[in-house]
Order: sequence, then C-alpha cells, then structure tokens
Amino acid sequence: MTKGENMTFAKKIAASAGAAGLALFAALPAWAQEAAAPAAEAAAPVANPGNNAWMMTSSLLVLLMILPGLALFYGGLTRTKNMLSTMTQVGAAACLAMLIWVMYGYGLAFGPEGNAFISWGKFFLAGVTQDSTAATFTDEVISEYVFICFQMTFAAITLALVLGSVVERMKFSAVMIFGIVWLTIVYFPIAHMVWAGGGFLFEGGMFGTSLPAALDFAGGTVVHINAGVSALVAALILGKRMGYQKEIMAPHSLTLTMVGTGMLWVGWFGFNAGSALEANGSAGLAMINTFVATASAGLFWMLAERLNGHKGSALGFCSGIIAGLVAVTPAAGNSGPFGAIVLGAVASVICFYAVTVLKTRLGYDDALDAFGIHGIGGMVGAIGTGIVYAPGLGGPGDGSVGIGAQVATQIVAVLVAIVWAAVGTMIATYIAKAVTGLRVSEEVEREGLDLGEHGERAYNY
Amino acid sequence: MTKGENMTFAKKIAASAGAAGLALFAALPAWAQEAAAPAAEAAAPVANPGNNAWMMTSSLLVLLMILPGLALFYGGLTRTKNMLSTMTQVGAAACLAMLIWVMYGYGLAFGPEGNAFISWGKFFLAGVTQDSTAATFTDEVISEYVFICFQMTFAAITLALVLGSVVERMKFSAVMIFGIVWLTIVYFPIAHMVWAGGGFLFEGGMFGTSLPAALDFAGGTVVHINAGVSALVAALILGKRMGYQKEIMAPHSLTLTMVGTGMLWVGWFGFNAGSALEANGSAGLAMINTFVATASAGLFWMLAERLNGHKGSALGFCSGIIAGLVAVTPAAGNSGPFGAIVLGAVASVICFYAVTVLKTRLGYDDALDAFGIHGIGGMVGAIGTGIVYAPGLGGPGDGSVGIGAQVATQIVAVLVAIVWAAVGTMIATYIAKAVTGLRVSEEVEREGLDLGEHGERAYNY
Amino acid sequence: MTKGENMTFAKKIAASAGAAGLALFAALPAWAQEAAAPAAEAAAPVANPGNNAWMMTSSLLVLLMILPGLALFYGGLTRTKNMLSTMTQVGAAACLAMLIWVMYGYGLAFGPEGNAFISWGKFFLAGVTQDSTAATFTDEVISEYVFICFQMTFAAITLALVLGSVVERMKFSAVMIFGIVWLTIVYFPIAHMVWAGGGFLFEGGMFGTSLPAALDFAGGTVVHINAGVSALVAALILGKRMGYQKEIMAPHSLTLTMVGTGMLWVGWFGFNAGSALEANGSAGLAMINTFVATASAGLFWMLAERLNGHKGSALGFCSGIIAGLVAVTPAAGNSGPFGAIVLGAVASVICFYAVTVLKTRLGYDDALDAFGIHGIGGMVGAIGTGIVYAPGLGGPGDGSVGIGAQVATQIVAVLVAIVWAAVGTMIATYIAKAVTGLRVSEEVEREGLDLGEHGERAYNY
Amino acid sequence: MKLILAIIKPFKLDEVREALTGLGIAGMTVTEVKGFGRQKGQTEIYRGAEYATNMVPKVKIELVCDDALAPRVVETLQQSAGTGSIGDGKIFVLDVGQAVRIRTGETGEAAL
Amino acid sequence: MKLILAIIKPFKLDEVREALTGLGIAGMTVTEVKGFGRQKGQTEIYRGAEYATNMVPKVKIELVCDDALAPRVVETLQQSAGTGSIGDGKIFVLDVGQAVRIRTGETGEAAL
Amino acid sequence: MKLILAIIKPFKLDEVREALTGLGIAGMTVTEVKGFGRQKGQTEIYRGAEYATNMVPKVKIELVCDDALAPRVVETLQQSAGTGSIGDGKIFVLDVGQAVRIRTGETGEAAL
Ligand SMILES: Nc1ncnc2c1ncn2[C@@H]1O[C@H](COP(=O)(O)OP(=O)(O)O)[C@@H](O)[C@H]1O
Ligand SMILES: Nc1ncnc2c1ncn2[C@@H]1O[C@H](COP(=O)(O)OP(=O)(O)O)[C@@H](O)[C@H]1O
Ligand SMILES: Nc1ncnc2c1ncn2[C@@H]1O[C@H](COP(=O)(O)OP(=O)(O)O)[C@@H](O)[C@H]1O
Repeated sequence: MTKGENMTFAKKIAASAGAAGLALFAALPAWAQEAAAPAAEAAAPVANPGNNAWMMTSSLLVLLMILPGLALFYGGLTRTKNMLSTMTQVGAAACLAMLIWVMYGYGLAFGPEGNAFISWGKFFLAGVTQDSTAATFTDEVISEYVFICFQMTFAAITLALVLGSVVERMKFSAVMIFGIVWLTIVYFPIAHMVWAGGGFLFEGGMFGTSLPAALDFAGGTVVHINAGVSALVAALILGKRMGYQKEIMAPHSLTLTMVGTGMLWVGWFGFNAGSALEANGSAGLAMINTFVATASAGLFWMLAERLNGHKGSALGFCSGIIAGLVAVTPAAGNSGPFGAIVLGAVASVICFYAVTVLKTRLGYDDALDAFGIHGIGGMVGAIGTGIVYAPGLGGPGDGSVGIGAQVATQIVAVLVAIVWAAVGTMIATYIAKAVTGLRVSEEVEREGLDLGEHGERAYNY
Repeated sequence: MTKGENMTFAKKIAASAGAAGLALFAALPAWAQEAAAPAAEAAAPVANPGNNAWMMTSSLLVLLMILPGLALFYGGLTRTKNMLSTMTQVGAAACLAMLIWVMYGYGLAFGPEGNAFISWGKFFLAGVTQDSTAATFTDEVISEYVFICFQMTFAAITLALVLGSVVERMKFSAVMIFGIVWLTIVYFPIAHMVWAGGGFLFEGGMFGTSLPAALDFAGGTVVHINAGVSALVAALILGKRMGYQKEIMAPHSLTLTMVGTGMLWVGWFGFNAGSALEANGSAGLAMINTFVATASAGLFWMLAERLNGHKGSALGFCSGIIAGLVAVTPAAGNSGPFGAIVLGAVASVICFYAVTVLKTRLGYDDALDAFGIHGIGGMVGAIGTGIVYAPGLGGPGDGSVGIGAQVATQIVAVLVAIVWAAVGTMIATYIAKAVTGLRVSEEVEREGLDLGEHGERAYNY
Repeated sequence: MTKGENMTFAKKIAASAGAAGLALFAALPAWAQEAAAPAAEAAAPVANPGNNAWMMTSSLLVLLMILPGLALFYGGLTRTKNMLSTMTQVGAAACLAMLIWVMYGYGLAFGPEGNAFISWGKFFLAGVTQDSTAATFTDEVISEYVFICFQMTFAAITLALVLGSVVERMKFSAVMIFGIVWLTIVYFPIAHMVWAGGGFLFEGGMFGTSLPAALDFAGGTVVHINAGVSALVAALILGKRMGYQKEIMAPHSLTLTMVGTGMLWVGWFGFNAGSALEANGSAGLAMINTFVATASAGLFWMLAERLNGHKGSALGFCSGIIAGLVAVTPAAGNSGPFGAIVLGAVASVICFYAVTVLKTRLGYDDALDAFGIHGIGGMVGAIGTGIVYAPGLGGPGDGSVGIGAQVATQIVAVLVAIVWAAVGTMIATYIAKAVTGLRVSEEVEREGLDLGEHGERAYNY
Repeated sequence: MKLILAIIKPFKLDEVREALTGLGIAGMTVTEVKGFGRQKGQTEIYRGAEYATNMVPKVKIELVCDDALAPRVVETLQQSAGTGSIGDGKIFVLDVGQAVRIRTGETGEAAL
Repeated sequence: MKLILAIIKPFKLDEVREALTGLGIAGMTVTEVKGFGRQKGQTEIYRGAEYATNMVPKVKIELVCDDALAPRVVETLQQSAGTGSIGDGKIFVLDVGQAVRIRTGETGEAAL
Repeated sequence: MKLILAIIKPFKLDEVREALTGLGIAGMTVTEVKGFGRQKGQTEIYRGAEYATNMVPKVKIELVCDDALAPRVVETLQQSAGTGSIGDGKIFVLDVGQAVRIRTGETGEAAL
C-alpha cells in the first residue's frame, strides 16, 4: 500500500466502486476485508493463482483454528466430564454457521444491495460460478468462491468463540437455536457494518461526525469484541456453573490446551495475513506482526504473573498467546513490528488483570474467559490500533489523520459493537431459552454433559 | 471450465494429447486428476508458482491427513492397549507406499506407455528432473515432482484407510506384506484405469456401451470405494476380534478421534481442492463444496441419531464429517454447493444405517468402519455425483449427458472398482497370511498389540 | 537450476552481487538460504504472489513444527510431572527467539554490512517496509518481511531443539538466559557464516584451502548439528536427572510423541521445500526427497531394531522419521530421490546405534536424544550430501567438483560448527548458571517441574 | 483401632472430608474405584454398539481411628455422604491390630 | 460378615462378576491395581532403555457378605477367576465388624 | 496371617519393594491413592483460581504374610519408606482369616 492518499476520500469512493475503480483500493490501509464482493459482477478478470492459493490456504488455516484448534483449547480447559460436549458444541456450531452462511449469511453481509446495516441478494449464492471473482484491495481479484469460503470461516469461528463462556452447562439444542438467531441478528449485520462497502462503520463520519473510518485489519471488532461481549451477556443470562468458586474446576488437560494454543497461533495467520486478500507485502507485514505481538504477549503474561507473586504458568503462557493474537488482529497490517510488540504486551497484561482480578471481583462465570480475553483483548487491540498506526510510531499510516481522531473513531466502533452485540445476544439467548430451556438439568450438569447430552465418555482408558 | 464441449470426444483426444493439445483440457469437467503425465515430455513450459505452491500445500495437507490425522482418528477409536499399534500401522504403511510409489508405482499408474489397465515406464522416476513438468487441465503445468508427490500421498492414504477394519488383531508384518501386494495389484491398476489417459474408466464407452466417462473429481472410486471394499474383504478373511460383541470395546479416546476428525477435514481440502491441479476457480468450487457437504453431513448424522431415539453423539458428529467428506470427494468440482449439501446429508444418513444397523445384522467385524463409511459413503458419493452434476440441479455440467446415462456410468465404475478391489484384496490377504500368519496370537491380542508387537505402552501416566 | 556453471566462481560473485547480478543465482545449487538480503535495497521489484504465498505457508509450517509439533514430540517423551514444563520451555524459548530476531538477530545474521563471522545493520528492522523485497536464487524476489519471518522461525526452532537434552531439570529462568546468550553468540554467527553472502562457510576456500563451498540446502549445519552439539554440551554441564538409569523414565505418552512426529514431518516441508525460497522445481525436488528419505528412515529404524533382536517399536518409527528428516535437510535440493532414500536409511541406522548403544556406554543424560538424533543425524546428512550430490549417483550436481573434495568441504563445515557450538554453549550455560543457578532443587525435580516451576498439573482427570 | 472403609459418591467427597475434619480426624486415604450394585450406570452408545455399564464411579475412603471415635465417624460419614438416592454407598468397619507412623515410628493411637 | 478381597486378572472381571451375581451377590467394589508376584511383566524398551516391569496390571475386588455365604463366594471366585496359569491372583478373607448402608442407615447384613 | 496395609510416598516404592524382597516377600499389591493428612499439597493456580489441594498422591501397599513375619515386614517397611519428613505415611496391620491362591486352590500360608 502506497502512502499519501486521502484515506477518507478513497473510502467514500471505494464504497460504490466497481472493478473500474479498483486501483484506488491500493491506497486503502484500513478495514482490510471490505467491499470485495460488489466488484465481482464486472467483466471477467482472472485470479492470480498465487493469491488464490494463499486465500485458500488462509481459509483452511481458519478451519484449523476451529476444529482441532479451538475445540482443543476450550476442551482442555473444561473438566473431563464435559470434554466431548465442549468439542462437539464448537464443531457443530461451526457447521451450522457454514450452512447458514451459504444460504443467506453471505447475502446479508456482502450482498449486492443494502444499506448501512444490512445487505441482501445473492441468497443461496445465486449467480456465483467458478468463474466469478471478488476484488481485493489492489486491481487483483480472487475467485469469489474462495472469498466466500474465507469469510465463511470467520462467521464459523466467531460463533464458536462465544461458546467459551457457556460450556459445561448449556444444552446442545440451545447452542443450535442460539447460533441461528445470533448469526442472523448479530454477526451478519456487524460484519456488514464493518467490512462491506456502504457499511456504517466502514464509511467513517459515524453519527454525523467527521471521524475517519475505523481501522480493523482482520476482525478485532467483528470477531473478538463481538464474541467476547456476546459471551459475557450469554453467561450472565445462563448463570454460574454449579459449585463455581467452591469446587475444584481445574483444566482437565492443559496439555491439550497448549496443543490448541499452538494450532490457534498457526491458524491465526490465515485470519490476519489472509485478510490482506493477496499474498503481497501487506500480508507479509500482517504476518510478522502476528508473530511478534504474540511472542511478546505470551512472555508478558508470564511476567505479569511473576510480578504478582505467582509462578509463571503454562496456562498463563497460552492465555498470553491468545491475548496477543486477539490484540494484533485489528492491527495486523496497520502497525509496525515494534508497535505490535508493545500492543501485544499491553493487551496481555490488561487481560491478565481482567481474568484474574476483575472476573473474581465481579463474580460472573465466564467459564473459559471468552470475554476476559477476546472481549477485553479485542478492545485494547482496537483502540491501540489507532495509536500504533501512526507513522511516527513506526506504523504504516500516512499521518493524514491525527492519533486523537483515529483513537476516537476506534472507540466509537468499539462502543457500537458492544451495544449491538449485547442487545442481540440477549434476544438470541432468550429465544434459545424459550425453545429449549437453555440449561441442562442439575443431574446432567453434575454427571457431565458428555454422558448426559451425548451418551459417551471422552476417555475409556 | 467452459461449457458446451463434447466431453467424450475431448477425453479421447486428451488421452493421446501432448502439450500442444492441452488447451482442450480446459473443457474437461470430469475425472480431475487425469492424464497429466503424458504431456510432461513436451518442450519446457514453466510451472506458475501459484499453482505449484497450491499443489505443494495440497500434498502436505494429504500428509497431514495421514500421520497425525488418520492415525489419531483411528487410534482414538481403538482400545488403549492397541493405540500405538494402530498409529504405527498407519504410519508405516504410508511410508511403505511412498517408497513403492517412487520405485514403480508411479510407472504402473502414470507411466508413459500402457494399456487400459496398467502402464509402464519411468520406473525409479527415470528421466524426471526438477525441470520436468506435468500438465493440468488447462494449458498450465506444474512441476512433475510436485505431481508425483501429490499422487504419492493418495496411494499412501488409501492403503492406510484399508487398515481401519483389521486393527487390533492383524500382525505388523502382515500389514507390510499385504501393503506391497495390495498396492501393486489393486491400487496402481485402479488409479490407472480411472485417472490415466487411456485408462479403462477414464475413457467412457466401457464394455462396448456408449456410456460417457465417469465423473470422479478427487478419488471417490480410487480411494474410498476401493479402500472400503478392500477393508471389508480383509476383515472377513481375518475374522472378528476376540470378544467382539461380548466385551466392551469403547473408543479409548474420543477426544483424539475428534482431533483426528478436524485434521482430516482440514487435510481433505488438499485432496479435493488440490485435485483441480491449479489454484483456480475449479479449486474454489471444490473447496466450498467440501466445506458445506461436510458441515451438512456432520449435523445430519446427529439428526439421524435423534430420529432413532438416541442422543446426538460426538462420535456421530465425527462419523458424519467423514461420511460427508467421502461423499463429496467425487463431487467436489462436479456439483454446486447445494447439491453438495444434499449429497452430504444423504450419504451421512445412509452411512449411519450401514454402521449402526447393517453391520450389526451381518455381524462382520469392520473394527473402525472403514467399509461402513468409506465404502458405502464412497458409493453414495459416486452415484450421487451423476445426479448433482446436472446443471438443472445447480451443478457445473453442461447438460449434454442426461442424468440417467451419467448415473449408469457411475454405477458401472462403482461395480468395476468393487470387483477389482475384492478379488485383489483376497489375493493380497492370503499372500500375507501365507508369509506371516496374518493374525497375532490370542495372548498378544488379549494383552494388546502395543506390548505384544511393539514392546511399548502408549501411556505411562 | 541449470547445470554446468562453475560453482565456486558463481558463489564468489554472488557474495557481493546486488540485484543486478541476481540472474547468476539461478545456477547456485547449494546453500539454499543465502545472501538474499543484500539485494533488497535495489529498485523495487515485486514479489510473485505464488512465491510469497509459498514462503508464507512455509513459515507457518515451521511454526507448526515448534508449538504443537516439537512441544508434543518432546513433551510426550518426558514424564507426566514435567509435561507442561517441557512444552512451556519450548514455546517460550521460541517466543524469545522471535523477539530477539527482530531486534538484532536479523541484523547480526543478514545485516547489510559485515565480515565472515557476523554482520550488522537493519537492527530493529530499520528501513524495512511492506514494499521491501529479498532476493531468491533466481531473478525473483519475495517480500522482505516474509523472508524475515521465514528465517525467524529457523532461529526459534533451533533454540527449542537444544532444550531436548536438558528438560526435566533445567530452570525456566535458566532457559531464558541461556537462550538470549546462545542465540547471540552461537546461532546468529553460524547462520551468518553459512547462509549470508561473505560468510565464512558460504564462500568456500576455508582456511586457505581450495575447497569448494559446502552444501547445505535447508540447515543441516546451522540447525541440526548446531542444536545437537549444543544440547550435548549443555546436558554435560547440567548433569544427569536424579534417578537416571535407575528409575523408570518411560515416555508418559507415546501417543502425543507420534502426533508430534506427524506434525514435525508435515512442518518440515516448510523447512526443506521452503528453503528453495520459491515454489519452483527445486522446491519440488526438496519436497519429494523429504518424503522418501523420511519414509525410508522410519522403516529402517524399525528394521534395525528387529535385526538387533528387539521388536520394531512405535518410538523407533518416530525416531527414524526424525532422523531421516534431519539427514535430508542439507540434501533436500541437493540429491536425487534415491540418494535421499539411501541417506535416510543410513542416517537412521547410525542414529539407532548412537541412541541405543553409544549413549548408554558413554552414560551422559541427553534426556530426549537431541544430540543422538539431531547432532549425529545432522553430521551423517551433511557429509552424505557431499556424496549424493554427485550426478553419477542421481544427484543434481554438475560434476565439476569431485566427491572427495565435496566431502572434505562438508567435513570442514561440520567441524567448524561443532567447535563453535561447543564453545559458545559452554559460555552460555555458565552464564545462565551464574545468573539463575541453572538447575531446579531436588525437591522440585522429584515432584516435577510442572508443580514446582509453574504451579500446575498437566492432567486433572 | 478401627479401619473404616466407606464407598461414597465422588461429588460428596469434599463435604465428607469437611465433616470428618470437624470430628478431629486428621488423616484419611482416598481411592477412585468402580462400584457394582443396585445403582445402574449410564448407557453409552458408540456407532450402534450399546454398553450398559453396570460399573459406577465411586470413591473409597479408608480411615483408621481409635475405637472410641469409630461410631461417631460412621455416623458423620453416613450423614454427610447421604443424598437419599440409590447408590449412596456403604460403610464397613474392620479391626486394626497395629498402626505405625512411618516418619517417627510411633505406634498405636499415637500414630494416627 | 466377611470382607473378601480378591486380586484377579483384569480380563476375567466380567466372568467373575457374572458368576458372583449367580450366587446372589448384589454389590462389590472394584479397583485397578498393580500386582507384584511370581508373574513377570512384559519388558518394555524405549530407545535402548529396557524396563522389565515387575508390576502387572490386576483388578482388586472388595466384597462384603455374610459369614454363611463367604465360603461359596470364595469358591466361586476361585473357579471363575482361574485360568491355571501363573498370576491368577489371590483371595483373602477378613472379618468385618459392622456394615452400614449410607442411603438408609440400615446396618449389619441388611446393609449389603 | 496379617494384612499389612502401608501408605507411602510414591517415589519410595522401588526401595520399599527391594527391601521387602530381601525379607523373602514374594508378592504384594499396589494402588495409587490420594492421601489427606498433615502434609499439605501444592497450591495450583489456573487463571487466578487458586486450588490448595490437600490431597497428596500416595501409594498404598497391601501385603499378606504369616504372623511370624509380620513384625519384620512392618519394621522393614518403616525403615525403607521413611524420609523423616512429614507425609511419610502409615502402616496398619489387620488380621486375615483365610488366603487362597486362585491358580492352585492352595489355602493358608501356602497360598502366599
Ligand atoms: N456387598 C458389597 N461389598 C462391597 N461393596 C459394595 C457391596 N454392595 C455395594 N457395594 C458398593 O456400594 C456402592 C453402592 O451400592 P448400591 O447397591 O448401588 O446402592 P446403595 O448403597 O444405595 O444400596 C456400589 O457401587 C459398590 O461400590
Ligand atoms: N503376599 C501377597 N500379598 C498381597 N498380594 C499378593 C501377595 N502375593 C501375590 N499377591 C497378588 O497376587 C498377584 C498374583 O500373584 P503371583 O505370585 O504373580 O501369581 P499366583 O497368584 O499365580 O501365585 C500378584 O500380582 C499380586 O497382586
Ligand atoms: N487416620 C488415617 N487413616 C488412614 N490413612 C491415613 C490416616 N492418617 C494419615 N493417613 C495417610 O497417611 C498419609 C500421611 O499422613 P500425614 O499426616 O500427612 O503425615 P505423617 O504420616 O508423616 O504423619 C496421608 O496422606 C494419608 O494417606
């Protein structure tokens, strides 16, 4: 991405641009995953195989994050008796999201027609063929099916992330109902607002202000703040696990949690470097930032533990890794490597306090800290991106927007996401409650959801 | 792939085409992995790095399916005492297949000379250098070493899949002998018949009929029907495990089975989207189909369980995922996304009955359901591909072949594969029996193959 | 790579070549990862997305090797009570290496100015932007950030490999201090000597001889001999584990070790095929060699066990896989497939004796056989590369250098690496000892480092 | 001295231990066991193969105390471990001839 | 009442349990243990380090019954658990002073 | 005959077994247990949730021998299992009424 363009202007154009206007996208340093779809109808450009290859690889990396990755990360943290339940909920929720995505999700988020909050058209992928393409941020294109797959994995993992706060007590059937409603009224609109041309947050100037467009390279707002806040709200409605803060609820296998952590890290590059939509230098920048912010965050969490009189722990290391990944998500292509290192460190320490001190004080039961890490880490990342983007701090920004204005925009975007996610989740959870009862019986909760909900044991040694 | 070409004609030409005729391949919508080798001798075209990158990535994805993937999926389903045996058999069989492949397997399947059932030449990869290329379905090429690697992983995983029915009782040495013979008389000929120019099933018009060529994008016949039927025959010859249907034989770690499932899903995209041989729109179509057919199948298996009065289970979810992946393999680039969703659902429900009802009734001991899922799922997929291919059902076909004729062809291909695999497996198994005794002693079977065959325990907590 | 160029001459030129001289690199069959950085300053060439995609994928594959891969491989071999400690040390050491790499490691190894032993400049990645590129061996370029990431993962895994000999007793804090010093005085200089233009071993003619430049495609010397020898020295200084050769120290989960083995194999292609720096035929050659050498080594270790009167074991299979991967690393693009098969087999058998006979005789406690496999396997591979490179043996060499001279060069390179690594490790270990005490207390060692150092248990079933 | 051997539901362990500590009991030994009795286990199904486990996870407590305390220990155990539903478990009492504290060599009641 | 403590081969557990059920035994408690005795364990080798385990996996059955039934329980156990090969295990019989059913508070033979 | 029931530190098992073998003891049965006593467990912390485990991993040895040997077994056990630090464990001795070797049907001391 070259420097010196008027960002806000470029964006205004971009929102209505067809393939003809695509060269302008080269200057777009922000909201990386935007408005690719509208251009797809133009005369047939052909995807460069290198970019297509990278985007297919990136889609698979996000899948790797979900099924072995997140399922293991979350599953390892639960108790033995709920292991399969946790993994199955993650997997089945992802499957559900995929089916809904191709039916109407893609249309609601990236459809050819729409307003600031939602779009429509292309339902059931009408009109998409193997020759359809989607625009990137330069004058390149990628296969539209590939773009659809890539975005599909984002919807799938975001829903799965929410479940981290409600495992060990929420019914499988409730997860399914919740998933359908939540995707429809929370995820698709937010994805549209943030990533689609014409979207409310994509355009800048929110609420009649002259604020610039927000920066979110790979989904800090759409994925992490959204998932984190939704997780908190769902956990509050659902209530605490029986015996919470009384019984020992130690992770049944930190080994598996560490395996999951490694897979999440590897897969996250699909998320972050994939959000460049091409295998170019911007992807390279996103990659190096995702390496070093994460490395920094992993070590800083252990350091925070030491400074608080504890031993540096394996779970702390893993938690730091995730916190760093979350924080660098919006900043991936919007920061220099050393801005990313600082961002990772700061997010890690703040999440450490959120998870160890704040949660205990407030007493809510966010079982696997989906809010404490994705929610809080996402907010730190979103706001911090407004800072590290500045060229004076090594960021790739062109300096045309002051740090203050950018940070203000970032805060607005965070607040919009928080409110939308909270309200939508409330609705989705209560609908799930009305239909299924939401929570398993006491007996099932005590004996474990593996036996009670699925009729199996995770281990038969 | 453009529409409107006479498929059968195109194929006849393609079989003898050198690089000069390659443009014709662009029209080839079927048997994705075919006849790439013959063109390799022509004047030096250079592989597009994007396609080469994608095909290398795809080869690794298939390796990921085998060693951590299938080994975990299968291993988790066995009892603790046979865990290492299962994993080692999978791994060592794959290694064996790789060595045989470069010695004479590639020559027998894709050699420069041959007839409808087998080819020859290029033994020990004679004449292949880092500058050699193999043709794709357009006028592109990829490095021949990369094509050899990609095809090598198919041979390796197919042999490993067969072992699913015979674990927990077949000797390691018997697996090795069986593997050598089976690859030679079953796998290489079938791969040649299906994928090589001039191959019996590749050409259409089988048995003097005017049937069109069969459709098999990524190996439904060569890999899954073949492996499934071979597994059944080998299991019948070997006999049941001691205590079968009397003792508890619950999976020792469904956790690991789920991890394996996730890895198989991720890796399967190498299989399916890789079979486009390029990072193009056809690969994109194969990718989205592989996502949604699988998602649908995973959820439909759980639904089938519920409709049959059971709880939706984690193993059911995993089994559905695999059944969906199997079924979509021949259809990957030959279906629209909604055809794929239906195909996944149907295959999942049929496999559910095969595994829970049919197997119990017939009483054979296909330990890990290699036949029930790969065999049955492969047949459903192969025949279903003949249906979903039709443009009227959203498929990418050009409508020049009627659904009836296409389905008839698919059935013929399935039958040929069944008969060939069954006879060949019988021969291979009896040879292994003559040389090694085939089955471990009762004492080793009782104490477990880990200690008895390998002198180790999988876990020493 | 075309044949017939004078290698030594080509290299002398290459060392001072800017982008203008890059075409010459096309002829360079050796030291694959060299001197890419110097060319990065030239006028702006653009990375082919296919190559960039492959190199990003390769970087991730190496990360996969470290965090789930090596952590599981090593962790599975330790006792339950030290599982988290082993995994955390591997992970945290990798993070540390990443941070140091972007601060000054890249500058010390690949900086724009320097001598035969070290370079400088580009500290804190000064001057690198998303438009910077690094040269490959042809006239292509890749994004410099991608090149930095790729090389970063090498530094990270090499440090992690060293830890294999000292787990179960070395303090976490000691690992961190050791890591900082060791990377600085051992890894960066050796990487510079071997891979950077002007480097001591990169240039040939060492010690005033007329020896040709050494061959090392993907880091046999820099990574494996280096890590193996350092591991041995560190283990000797640290001393044996309490109860060594008295108590049972059976691997707590060979299952996880096998999973790690599979991931290492998959990831190693990033290492080996990635070291071509492009998705070209040379990468394809490196890929097929990495498949078959490994397959051969896995089976040959089991064979060696059988010939020595034992059962072929699962751990033997895994050990063979790793030995083969290590041995083929320098040979990956410098051998034909059958040279690679032989090299894998020979290395496997020699490592088998090193680990089962030699180690027991000498009585040192290299806990996870980092020396026995990486050190010894690396030496066999490095020297063997000098043989299999010859065109008469199927190698890609042009025959201009005799086998004898090439082998002599390889031996010199091995010896330089051994001496440098041994001396540097001694210094690093004693510094870590002075600062931290190096070794945990007897009580912590007995109870396990998981509880003692991290305050956690790996499993709470 | 008496050896009191109690088989209880696993989730009751914490409550039982606290109740016994209240009695002044300073030590006990706990083992994970599987119980076969009137209470039936869950049915598990794996791909159509149904396993009606009749083995239920239980926890066994072994506790040695002096003869005088034994009745109160049994009573406390019975109260704190009971849920009133089937499978609550059993308490058995056996005579112990001798007890030794390994660390000090103390014997008899002093060893407890 | 008697406590019958039997150490048997793990794969014999199902058979033994069925045989005892045939006698009218309604409950027992089972523990996984490791046995040290005449039977030697398998030798395991990990990278040249040989471990000749002298600990063999066994299953321990604890079963309380009234005095009259005890001899038949012992006999049934011995017959159903036996394979005739070394390592078949042992049966020990101890006196039990008291038994309580936690759920109901019943004591003595009524508690079994 | 006596049943000697010893609870010891896990890492002492090998030493104890060797010492007992020296006495001529040919068999014993070993179980992994958790001990609750004066010795406190390590504190574990997972994301701020502190668990002060008061259960410490121990090993239980069950060993039947004839009456004459019992005192020497107890003594040997006490010496070989002791480290002098808290948590070394206990030895309890109970009377055994009968012993049977399953394989042969031998009873009494011949069964040991
Ligand atoms: N005769 C017995 N001897 C030893 N243990 C027994 C006996 N009967 C029952 N148990 C143990 O007590 C547990 C509970 O017994 P059960 O018959 O299920 O319920 P309840 O105790 O409520 O009658 C069983 O799981 C078993 O572990
Ligand atoms: N003296 C003993 N005290 C307690 N358990 C014993 C004793 N002797 C043997 N055992 C248990 O009985 C099992 C079988 O004993 P072993 O000597 O191997 O064979 P056998 O019972 O056929 O003589 C041992 O593994 C151990 O668990
Ligand atoms: N009264 C008891 N009954 C049964 N087991 C006991 C009893 N007291 C202690 N133990 C066992 O002995 C172990 C050691 O006891 P502890 O009080 O910690 O130390 P010490 O034996 O040195 O006094 C405990 O962990 C527990 O397993």
